[in-house]
Amino acid sequence: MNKLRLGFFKYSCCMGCSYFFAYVHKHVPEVLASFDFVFIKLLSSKGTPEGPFDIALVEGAITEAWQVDELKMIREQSKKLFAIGSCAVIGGIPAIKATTPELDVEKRVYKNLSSIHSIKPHAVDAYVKVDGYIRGCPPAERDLYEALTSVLTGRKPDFPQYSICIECKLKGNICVLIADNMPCMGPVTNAGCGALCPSMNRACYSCFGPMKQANSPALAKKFKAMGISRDDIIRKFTEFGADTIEFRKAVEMVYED
Amino acid sequence: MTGERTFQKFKRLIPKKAFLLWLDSLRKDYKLIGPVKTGNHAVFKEVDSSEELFMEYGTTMLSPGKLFLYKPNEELFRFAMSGKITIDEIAPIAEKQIIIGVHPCDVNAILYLDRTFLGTFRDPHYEARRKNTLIISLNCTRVSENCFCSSVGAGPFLHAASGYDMLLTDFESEYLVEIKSRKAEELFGLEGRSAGRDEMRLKAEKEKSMKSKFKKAINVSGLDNIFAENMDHPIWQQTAEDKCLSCANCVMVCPTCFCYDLRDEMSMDLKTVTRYRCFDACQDIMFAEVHGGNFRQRRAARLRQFVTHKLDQTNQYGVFGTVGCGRCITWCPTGIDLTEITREIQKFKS
Amino acid sequence: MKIDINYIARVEGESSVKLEIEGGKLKELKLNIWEPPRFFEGFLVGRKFDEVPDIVARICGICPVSHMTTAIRAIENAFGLTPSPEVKRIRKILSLSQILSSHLAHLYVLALPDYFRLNSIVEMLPHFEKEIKRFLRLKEAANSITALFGGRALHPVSMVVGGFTKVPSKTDIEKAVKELESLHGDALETLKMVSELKYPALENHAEFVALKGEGEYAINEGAVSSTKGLNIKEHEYAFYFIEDEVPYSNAKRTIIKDRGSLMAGALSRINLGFDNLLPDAKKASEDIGFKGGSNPFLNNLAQAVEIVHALQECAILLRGLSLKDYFADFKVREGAGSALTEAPRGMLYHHYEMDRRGIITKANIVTPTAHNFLNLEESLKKLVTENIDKPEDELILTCEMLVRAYDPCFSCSVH
Amino acid sequence: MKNPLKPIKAIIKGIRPEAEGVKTYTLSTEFPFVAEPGQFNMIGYPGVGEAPISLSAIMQVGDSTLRDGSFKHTIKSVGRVTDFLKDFKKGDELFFRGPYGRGWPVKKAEKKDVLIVAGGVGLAPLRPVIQIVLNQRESFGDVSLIYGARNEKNMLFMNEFKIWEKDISLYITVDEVSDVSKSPHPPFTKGGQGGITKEWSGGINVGLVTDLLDRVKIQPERTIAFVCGPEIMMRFVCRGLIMHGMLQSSLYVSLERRMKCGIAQCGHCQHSGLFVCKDGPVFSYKEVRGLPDGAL
Ligand SMILES: Cc1cc2nc3c(=O)[nH]c(=O)nc-3n(C[C@H](O)[C@H](O)[C@H](O)COP(=O)(O)OP(=O)(O)OC[C@H]3O[C@@H](n4cnc5c(N)ncnc54)[C@H](O)[C@@H]3O)c2cc1C
Ligand code: SF4
Ligand code: SF4
Ligand code: SF4
Repeated sequence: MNKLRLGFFKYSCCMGCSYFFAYVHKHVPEVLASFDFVFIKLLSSKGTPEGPFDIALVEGAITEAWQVDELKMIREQSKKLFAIGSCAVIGGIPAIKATTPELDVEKRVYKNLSSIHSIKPHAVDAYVKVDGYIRGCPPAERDLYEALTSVLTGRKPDFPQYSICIECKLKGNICVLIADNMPCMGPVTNAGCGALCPSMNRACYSCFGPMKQANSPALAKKFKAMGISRDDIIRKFTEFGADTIEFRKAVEMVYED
Repeated sequence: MTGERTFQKFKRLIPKKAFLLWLDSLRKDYKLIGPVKTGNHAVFKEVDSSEELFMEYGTTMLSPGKLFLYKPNEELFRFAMSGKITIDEIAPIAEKQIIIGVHPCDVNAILYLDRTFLGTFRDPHYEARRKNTLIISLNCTRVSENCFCSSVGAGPFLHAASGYDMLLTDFESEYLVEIKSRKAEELFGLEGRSAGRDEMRLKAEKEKSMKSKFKKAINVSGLDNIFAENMDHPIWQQTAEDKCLSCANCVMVCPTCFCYDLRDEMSMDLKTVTRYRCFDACQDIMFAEVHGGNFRQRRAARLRQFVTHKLDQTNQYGVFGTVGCGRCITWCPTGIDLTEITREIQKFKS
Repeated sequence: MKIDINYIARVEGESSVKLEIEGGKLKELKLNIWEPPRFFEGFLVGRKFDEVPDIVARICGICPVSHMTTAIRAIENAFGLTPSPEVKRIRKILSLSQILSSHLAHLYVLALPDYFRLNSIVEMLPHFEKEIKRFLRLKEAANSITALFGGRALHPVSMVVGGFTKVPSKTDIEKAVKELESLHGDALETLKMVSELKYPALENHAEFVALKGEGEYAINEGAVSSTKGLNIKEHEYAFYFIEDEVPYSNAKRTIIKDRGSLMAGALSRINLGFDNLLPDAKKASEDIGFKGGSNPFLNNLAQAVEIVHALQECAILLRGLSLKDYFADFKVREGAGSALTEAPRGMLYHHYEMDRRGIITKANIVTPTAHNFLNLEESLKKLVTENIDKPEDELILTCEMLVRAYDPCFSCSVH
Repeated sequence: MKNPLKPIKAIIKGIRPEAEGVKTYTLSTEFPFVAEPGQFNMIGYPGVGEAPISLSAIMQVGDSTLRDGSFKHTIKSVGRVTDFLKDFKKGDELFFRGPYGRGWPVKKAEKKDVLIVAGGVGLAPLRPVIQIVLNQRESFGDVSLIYGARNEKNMLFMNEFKIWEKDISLYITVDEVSDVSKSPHPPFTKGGQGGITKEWSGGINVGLVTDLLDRVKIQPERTIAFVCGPEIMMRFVCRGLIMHGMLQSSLYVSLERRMKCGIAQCGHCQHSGLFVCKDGPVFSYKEVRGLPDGAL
């Protein structure tokens, strides 16, 4: 079989997805046998970002204008483009910046802003069509393999779209929201991590971002009833989901309240 | 379950200690599963000795039936993909097991699961485990906050004629042990005292006093066609938008919810595909999606499916889908309560 | 002649080196860290203390544990909370496991290919199967230690202000210890392999700075010490270290007040803490004739020695765990706190000011690569000057090798 | 004990492009495959999953349209499984299990007039009914087919219309007129009703299926109707037929729901307590009319 051409692109992020990808854990030989790493900066010098690519993986939020241009070029060059990791999928942590006046945020960091050219942080699909989302921070291992094998076999990838709660119950964890009164984001968060936080005795902080059509205002109401302050509720929905419609609904509701 | 010769359904009083010792003596042939205390909760799990059991538990989050008979996750087939594809059918593993302390609602829930998995098409995995499992039920001694089993005839004392092996009733220092299957009759060697009319009267009194303790109830006789006639009652939309998170906790903890998904997972070398089965939930937005539409796109429709499947839709199996364990109420993050929804609709009618 | 090294691969994050040679002399050299800023210090303001560890973890995908530990310790300092010895032990285990992962990745994947004139580990695979298998074994073990306590190897979830939300079972720890002990030979082989590489010669007169502990190889706490006699407490850091903006770079750079550039990282730690290494690591190091040095390329060697040490110390600490007192309650109060730890790439500083509800009012983070920035630039200048006659290709490669030897993390440095 | 979910291997004997995005696959397996009209198989491939697909031609008990025991599926590519199938070639392996479900009550229709109404891919599950009618023409009264598709590019089995019309009356309609020259089924000539005529005599109308109901002479008391298509179309057809005096109980519809198992376990296809896979997919209109979460 001809190897498929793979490109891995990093924008504004911690590069954890590349790092994670570089060790596709137990599958290094298989991945190398099936893919040509045409471009992946963390692993290889002398790569070319020009393509064409059979599969492009994009990590990081888009926070500078040149990234948009390059991203569009990559999209044109790629048969399949997957957003990998919460920054690329939902804007992730970098999107917190946009919850307050951005210039203030920038001024807190740099005295001289003349060489800083940041634009409002967004997920990758704000600019280009995305063929699939490998969610999570770090991304779910299973979803990464699903993306890779789907491209290899020419089928549509299948990613979970339900709540963390389902995974949590499948694991048999006693619910931390109900039993321990912890403000768990699991009910509105997309599955994929295997309900890691509740399994470690803590509330989910939604590092996988909102699930499709999450009813975040209803959860915000529940948090309020639990005695959680308005600001704390807003923070819950803006840690990873600041750039998502689903979580903005909760924030708006709390503001209007 | 299968054609059994008639056996003797005897009733005896056995000191609790002796009973538990007998249980331990079975451990060489059986896995012993029962309620165990963890923190403020009880969970059903395998124990090494009857001493770990916590028989006074109120209710567990997950039911024994959906942990040890119908498994949350089960590998069914493995496909070898190189060259001509071959299918390897995973043989049912059915270690012999005893589940002790199963409350009446959960026994009824198992009987409900039987209708799905031992119907026209029998699931070999479920069937094998069911055959190899001894179910020892325990009549309830405590009514938890959200229990309403007495309203739907599923508790607090068990009245099902068959489908389980033994029934215990707490008689302070003793158990009233009732033998309900041939398997149990053969295994049970303890003599104890034979229980007579007095004991049965005492049992009936206990049941009566238990029944008076329920805080939650539902009027099933008033249900009739009420759901079908009130499909668009505002309560659905209102509850769905205000409260329902579509998180599916209700479905996951429900001991009678049987829905599943079949999933394929391909190994990275593309040489093997594993097909497995795992619980699915009608609250998941993808659950009823087809090309060109989604039959339950609206959250209200999904919520209504759950509630009506439990309280209406009895045409399916001829019994209620709920056993009144109250789990979906307890573990719903926003406390959505199907008995309240029902009351609301009944109010509307009258 | 102008040389633009725009594509510095096999490092974490984005940077480029621009240099100009005129008349056989280096006229100008700039290290431009153009990694896009994400403004962590800006948007942390207004967030609550309990979110901080989870947020700052995302500064770096390679050393999240360091950022979390440092932030947690800074906040605990502000609250006046002293963690139990058990908490300290677990934190050190996590830090060591992350140092292991990071060093292994750096040595095998990022640095090694250069020494064989190859572009990537993918190209190495056919010739170095044994080495790569060894790498994967070690890496898997290191990751699984982090995951054992943290829930997952990257961005662990159990680390919170006050300690840990959950600890693993005795049996799982037992298994992990056995696994680590079985890998001692692999660690020694790694050191041997790294010691046989040919490093370019380069003198570096920087001040080597690292935390120094009493009788232990300092990772999460210690006095800030240097090869030029610095010896201060962690809360005094801000008086001695100055961070400044550079017009051509998104990363800031740090110097020691009135003294200039510094070097942090594995080589600094070895230079300052060699005597605190575990006997086996010390002996292995002495056997290859390495006790530290000033050539930045030796950072590779220092990392290999730390691998031997960290693997063993992890096992020792694991054995000593009681699995009790892994969380302490605390009172939120207004105040400021800072902390320093040794991240894989060197000294990491976090500083927070909070109001009475624990809302961050000011945040400052100085990463190892910011500490090394100026020194790296200076070393590059020296390297180019000393190798000015080399063919351009060779010169570029040597420069890249030097950048990689520092194991910089540009994502961290900008954050 | 054999697991009822275990797939059976089949070989693709032939593939015929049917319409835009629709192909008919002729499959055969080790044993002669027998089913009832209206039943379906779960068609799948390891790693991709399974999807319920009706049989569009079968060997039936007592009668054989396909004497060798092979069977056909006419599949439109719309999702994971169906998209994957579109690149298959003759000779490839594929998996199925079945047949499942309750099909069309063809026996009940004997000696009666039969009205078949189909929309889009909905003609596929009705094709076996047409086959029976053609094979045992004398057993039935008047038989009419009303068939509508978005445009003629989406129309199935056009090559067979000429044969069908010898025995049954055809009423064909499209929602819109599309570019004739790009049609997969030349030759078309311009003219005739709705601007198009074709090889068979009736012509293609432009409009909805329901518009054609008036054109068929329906004798309500001796007619049985089989309807398959999008649910909303079936709703209007059934209501229209009731207006023509037909009884709810002589109208039959075939429902589509998501299915994972096909054997009344996975729950996906539940429709107010009915399992569409087991109690259906063919229901009498009376059984499913007005149920929640449906369009009927
Ligand atoms: C009894 C019966 C008989 C049938 N007979 C036929 C027949 O003869 N011929 C025929 O062509 N069809 C038939 N169908 C319809 C067919 O079963 C469906 O089209 C089929 O299930 C599609 O399966 P799939 O895996 O290809 O699509 P799926 O991948 O399941 O997709 C179905 C729909 O859901 C959407 N979807 C799925 N997954 C996602 C996701 N992750 N995110 C967003 N959207 C998603 C898709 O876009 C698509 O619209 C029949 C159905 C039934 C119930
Ligand atoms: S439980 Fe929530 S925060 Fe924790 S790992 Fe999963 S998605 Fe992320
Ligand atoms: S548990 Fe409650 S909130 Fe969640 S889906 Fe069920 S009813 Fe809705
Ligand atoms: S349809 Fe919903 S309520 Fe009914 S069994 Fe399935 S998941 Fe449970």
